[in-house]
Amino acid sequence: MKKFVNDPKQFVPDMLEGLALANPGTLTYDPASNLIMRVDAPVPGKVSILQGSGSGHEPAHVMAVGPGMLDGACPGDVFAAPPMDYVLAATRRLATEAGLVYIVNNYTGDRMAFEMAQELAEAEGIKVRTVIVDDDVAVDNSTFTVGRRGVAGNFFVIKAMGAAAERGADIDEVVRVGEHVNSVTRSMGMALTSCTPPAKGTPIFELGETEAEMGVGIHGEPGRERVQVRSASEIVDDLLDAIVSDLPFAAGDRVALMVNGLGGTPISELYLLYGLAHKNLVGRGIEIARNYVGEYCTSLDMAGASLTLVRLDEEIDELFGAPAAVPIRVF
Amino acid sequence: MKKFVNDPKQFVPDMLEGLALANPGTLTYDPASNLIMRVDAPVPGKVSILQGSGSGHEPAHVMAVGPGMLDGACPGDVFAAPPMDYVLAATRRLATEAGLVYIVNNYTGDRMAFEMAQELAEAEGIKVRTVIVDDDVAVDNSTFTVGRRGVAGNFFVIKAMGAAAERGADIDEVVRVGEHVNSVTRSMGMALTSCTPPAKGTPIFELGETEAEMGVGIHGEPGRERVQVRSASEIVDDLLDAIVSDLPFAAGDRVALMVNGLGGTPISELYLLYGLAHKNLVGRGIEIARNYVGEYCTSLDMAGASLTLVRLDEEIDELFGAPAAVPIRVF
Amino acid sequence: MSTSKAVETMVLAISETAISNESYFCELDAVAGDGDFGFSLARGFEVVLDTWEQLDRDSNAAFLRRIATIITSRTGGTSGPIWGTAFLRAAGSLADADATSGGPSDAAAALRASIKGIMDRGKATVGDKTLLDALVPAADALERAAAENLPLSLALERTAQAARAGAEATRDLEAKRGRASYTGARSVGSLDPGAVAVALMTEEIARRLVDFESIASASPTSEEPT
Amino acid sequence: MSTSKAVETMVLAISETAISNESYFCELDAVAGDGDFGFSLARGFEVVLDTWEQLDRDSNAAFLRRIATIITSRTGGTSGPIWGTAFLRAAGSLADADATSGGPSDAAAALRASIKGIMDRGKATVGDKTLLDALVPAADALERAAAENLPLSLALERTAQAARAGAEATRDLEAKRGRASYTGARSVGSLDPGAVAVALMTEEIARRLVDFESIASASPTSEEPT
Ligand SMILES: Nc1ncnc2c1ncn2[C@@H]1O[C@H](COP(=O)(O)OP(=O)(O)O)[C@@H](O)[C@H]1O
Ligand SMILES: Nc1ncnc2c1ncn2[C@@H]1O[C@H](COP(=O)(O)OP(=O)(O)O)[C@@H](O)[C@H]1O
Ligand SMILES: [Mg+2]
Ligand SMILES: [Mg+2]
Ligand SMILES: [Mg+2]
Ligand SMILES: [Mg+2]
Repeated sequence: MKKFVNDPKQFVPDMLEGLALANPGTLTYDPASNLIMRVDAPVPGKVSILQGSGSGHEPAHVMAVGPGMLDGACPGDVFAAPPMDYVLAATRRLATEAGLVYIVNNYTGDRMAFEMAQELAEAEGIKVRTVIVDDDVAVDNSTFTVGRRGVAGNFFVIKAMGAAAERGADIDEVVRVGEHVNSVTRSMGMALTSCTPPAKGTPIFELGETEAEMGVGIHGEPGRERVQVRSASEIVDDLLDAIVSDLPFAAGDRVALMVNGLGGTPISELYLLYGLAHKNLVGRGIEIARNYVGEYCTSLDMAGASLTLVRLDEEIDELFGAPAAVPIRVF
Repeated sequence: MKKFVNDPKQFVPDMLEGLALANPGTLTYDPASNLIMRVDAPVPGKVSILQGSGSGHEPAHVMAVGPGMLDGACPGDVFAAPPMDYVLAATRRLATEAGLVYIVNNYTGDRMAFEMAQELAEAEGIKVRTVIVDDDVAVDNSTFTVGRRGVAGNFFVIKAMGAAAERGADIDEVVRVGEHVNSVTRSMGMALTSCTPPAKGTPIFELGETEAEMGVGIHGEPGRERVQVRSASEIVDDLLDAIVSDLPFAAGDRVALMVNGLGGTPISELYLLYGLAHKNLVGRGIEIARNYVGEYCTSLDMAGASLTLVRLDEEIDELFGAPAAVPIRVF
Repeated sequence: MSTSKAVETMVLAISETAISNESYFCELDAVAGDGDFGFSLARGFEVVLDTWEQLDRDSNAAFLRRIATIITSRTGGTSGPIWGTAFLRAAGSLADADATSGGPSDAAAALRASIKGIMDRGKATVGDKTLLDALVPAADALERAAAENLPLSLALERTAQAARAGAEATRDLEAKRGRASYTGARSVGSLDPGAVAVALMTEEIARRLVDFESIASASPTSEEPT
Repeated sequence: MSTSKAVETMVLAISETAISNESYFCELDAVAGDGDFGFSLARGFEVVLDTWEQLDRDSNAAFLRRIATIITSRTGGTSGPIWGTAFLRAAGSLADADATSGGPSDAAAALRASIKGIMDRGKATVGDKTLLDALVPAADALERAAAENLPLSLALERTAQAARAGAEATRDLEAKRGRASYTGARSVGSLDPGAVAVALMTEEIARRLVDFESIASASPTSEEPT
């Protein structure tokens, strides 16, 4: 295994400690429940927003904590939903009288941990609501009973809910905004390589020198099909065909387009993909009003990328444009 | 080769086109000389700043173009200094009556291209000056006649010069600032894997499953020594020993600390490294007044990282804090 | 009242099986899942072992409730809630049961309660390629053995055999729950890691309890098992 | 005045050698450098070939000046300035020379001028493990052949042999210039890619000009060379 790591079991706490040390003025870290939170949270009167998820998707979600975004994130170990206790402890710490909303990617483990915590928190009189994110078109919603996965589109749900909460929306409104954004967000990813969890030490799956996995999950779960490596244009076309036809997106739509790197793909390639996706969508008569190129939701060191489209309306566009700040910054 | 690419020979133009399409309001792209420039460049009365370098180091330097940073960047192909003609064309396009400064990383090819262009531009009456960046302590300055390499510390030279130019400093002052920052900036990197240029299609060098290259160059040039993979703590300690003893940095110094990813290392590992470096420096009595964690100067898809320290004084600290904007952004 | 040696031995067998198979379980999960099953399980059960001496031993039910709390607090992923719930429901069942009997029927009732908890929590059913595909046949076998009045050791042997058979049979199933379900038909041909864990654990329990007569026993009938 | 067939043949030999060895030259550069030498060279010389019909043919000097411009505009890295300067200085030398002679001594003078240009530009000297380590012995051999009044074909053969020997000898040198110098002693044992390119090009030139009597020749003395 080629990784920067000391004790693989301590990978997540060590990473979180570094994150906290790098952001002393803006983040607070509670090692007992892997909790990274805004230094000023809970903000009195504001609906708080908490995300859990497994680790290994950084910057999602511990690096999406900040004003106009999450109030806190309490990740589990790499690719494992947080233990229920972490969620409950974070809930107690972050809840305000306005309430607390969980943003949960649609995976069995995450849903169960957050459901259990919600039950217990509500029993303590805390007002809790949950928004489920399930933007991944790679997994057919009807065939598989667990439903679609939540992937990089999560960022947009956080952004809109964070903006709404920041400007004082009540808990129903924050939940409505989140569900609305999720309902118009679609993603699909593909992998050129597998990824290696620090504790496992070997790749999660094997891809041959000329193979790629279309529709890969963000935990290294196999995707729709294994294909031969193809040109960047063909990859972009395949991903967009699946995404556009799913909602469906149509000529005249204004969209946000995200090109998300999965961790091992350099930004140069992401911009190359952006150019191709941009031209593909313009060719369909779809207008790209906002774009996002970089790493938003990764799978450790996986080489690969996902595309996400959000259909914009005036409300969403305005929320996406609202000010926000996170630890990920250049300066 | 596992990469997002169409025609490998067109990798750089395709990437630049994507970058331009993603930033229509802020960047202009001239394909004839691989030139990415501020949409408002040349800014009348302001000293312009141009960087060349090979491609493959993104976000350096095409994604470091913007207000308070570079006015333009005209990279060559992957790992190849730009042809002299690109530099000359960019010079003509960007120069103002206040003059133009080249920031050149200290490599033979880059220096020659910029020297030739400067000669020709000066013959045309354009005021040109050059600042050489050579922050890499891995290569001993005295033993090798070509001198030290310029690596990730480049970002800080750009930042300070960009800030000075933006506030109206004249060309002598902009050059002085750049040389001053370079003189107090030291870096060293190490690789866990090689990198694969799109046109070459195979890794530049081979590293065994348990090997790492200390002091690696940003073009995949071999480094100081090949070692067995070690813990993150040992790696950080080795890099900081070399960096701190070089300037040297001393107890009581205030510094900027950069943990730079080389392209294939996830941000989680970079924050883990940050935590270790932070604690190491605090242990030496060095105060980390500013920190930078992410990808600033990469080697394509290389897994690895570099550390950079800048000794801050009031002037540098203030320039680092000045507002600036580049295409690399979250929102 | 206090814990019985038999219940402690069972928990020890489960914990040690989880820890000694950490890599194996990760490998199994990597085939169609995300490769963390062994890691998640081991993180919880290693706390069980680390705090073994300090665990609440007022009763078997209190003891199992404490195990459930440790799993819930330390184990992430799907396994945390699933296994936490299983131990919690087993505790409830034993608290209700006539603690003086402790024969196969009490064990069967506890297992059945765990299964119901897992189903409530995870919405999976038999045939979905989860640990239920080992647990349910195991509970069936244990109940049959209780009905036949078999001694505990033999009952546990039957249970382990049924769990193993159930685990092996997951190879032919298409996953309908959990991360493996995303691969659809491609999940056919691989073993479900949760079911394999159950098989290994019940086998280990059968081995270690071979000399016990009742799960309420304070000690084995003959020598200490090796 | 116009270009000579001989000079066009030489440029063609150099260009085609650069292009057909693109991967090989990259591999050589990857050993101690950054693996782009073949790519950089090929990108310039492919423009030479693509625009071959339209090139300025007023004189050998004008022709070579045009080649220099193409290299400077299309080739990046160290090679752009180095090879661009080399063609530019050769052009200058031929412009000065008595264009009617065109014997080995004119060729030697042009090569010497190129070498001086490369040294001015890159500050390297013989023994630094660069293409100079093939070029300088080649120029020496060519000058000796000119002094001995050898025919062009034989002179070029000697030149190629000297270049090859020089290139092979770079294996024992430690790089003092260029990216390979960063590796210090570790660069010993590998061939310098620039020197190998010079060897292959001079060999190809010798092969193709075997029937020419002068570099000013409009056509080979006998048949068209194959
Ligand atoms: N809905 C469910 N109900 C019961 N068990 C489940 C369910 N989903 C998955 N499992 C079991 O959990 C195991 C995987 O556990 P784990 O790796 O912790 O989950 P994940 O990584 O998917 O969150 C599977 O092998 C299966 O036996
Ligand atoms: N200072 C120099 N002077 C002359 N030739 C040089 C010099 N440095 C390097 N070279 C030659 O250039 C070759 C490498 O070219 P190239 O790969 O384009 O350079 P780089 O990638 O280092 O910019 C070397 O093999 C060597 O022959
Ligand atoms: Mg998991
Ligand atoms: Mg190069
Ligand atoms: Mg799993
Ligand atoms: Mg090179």
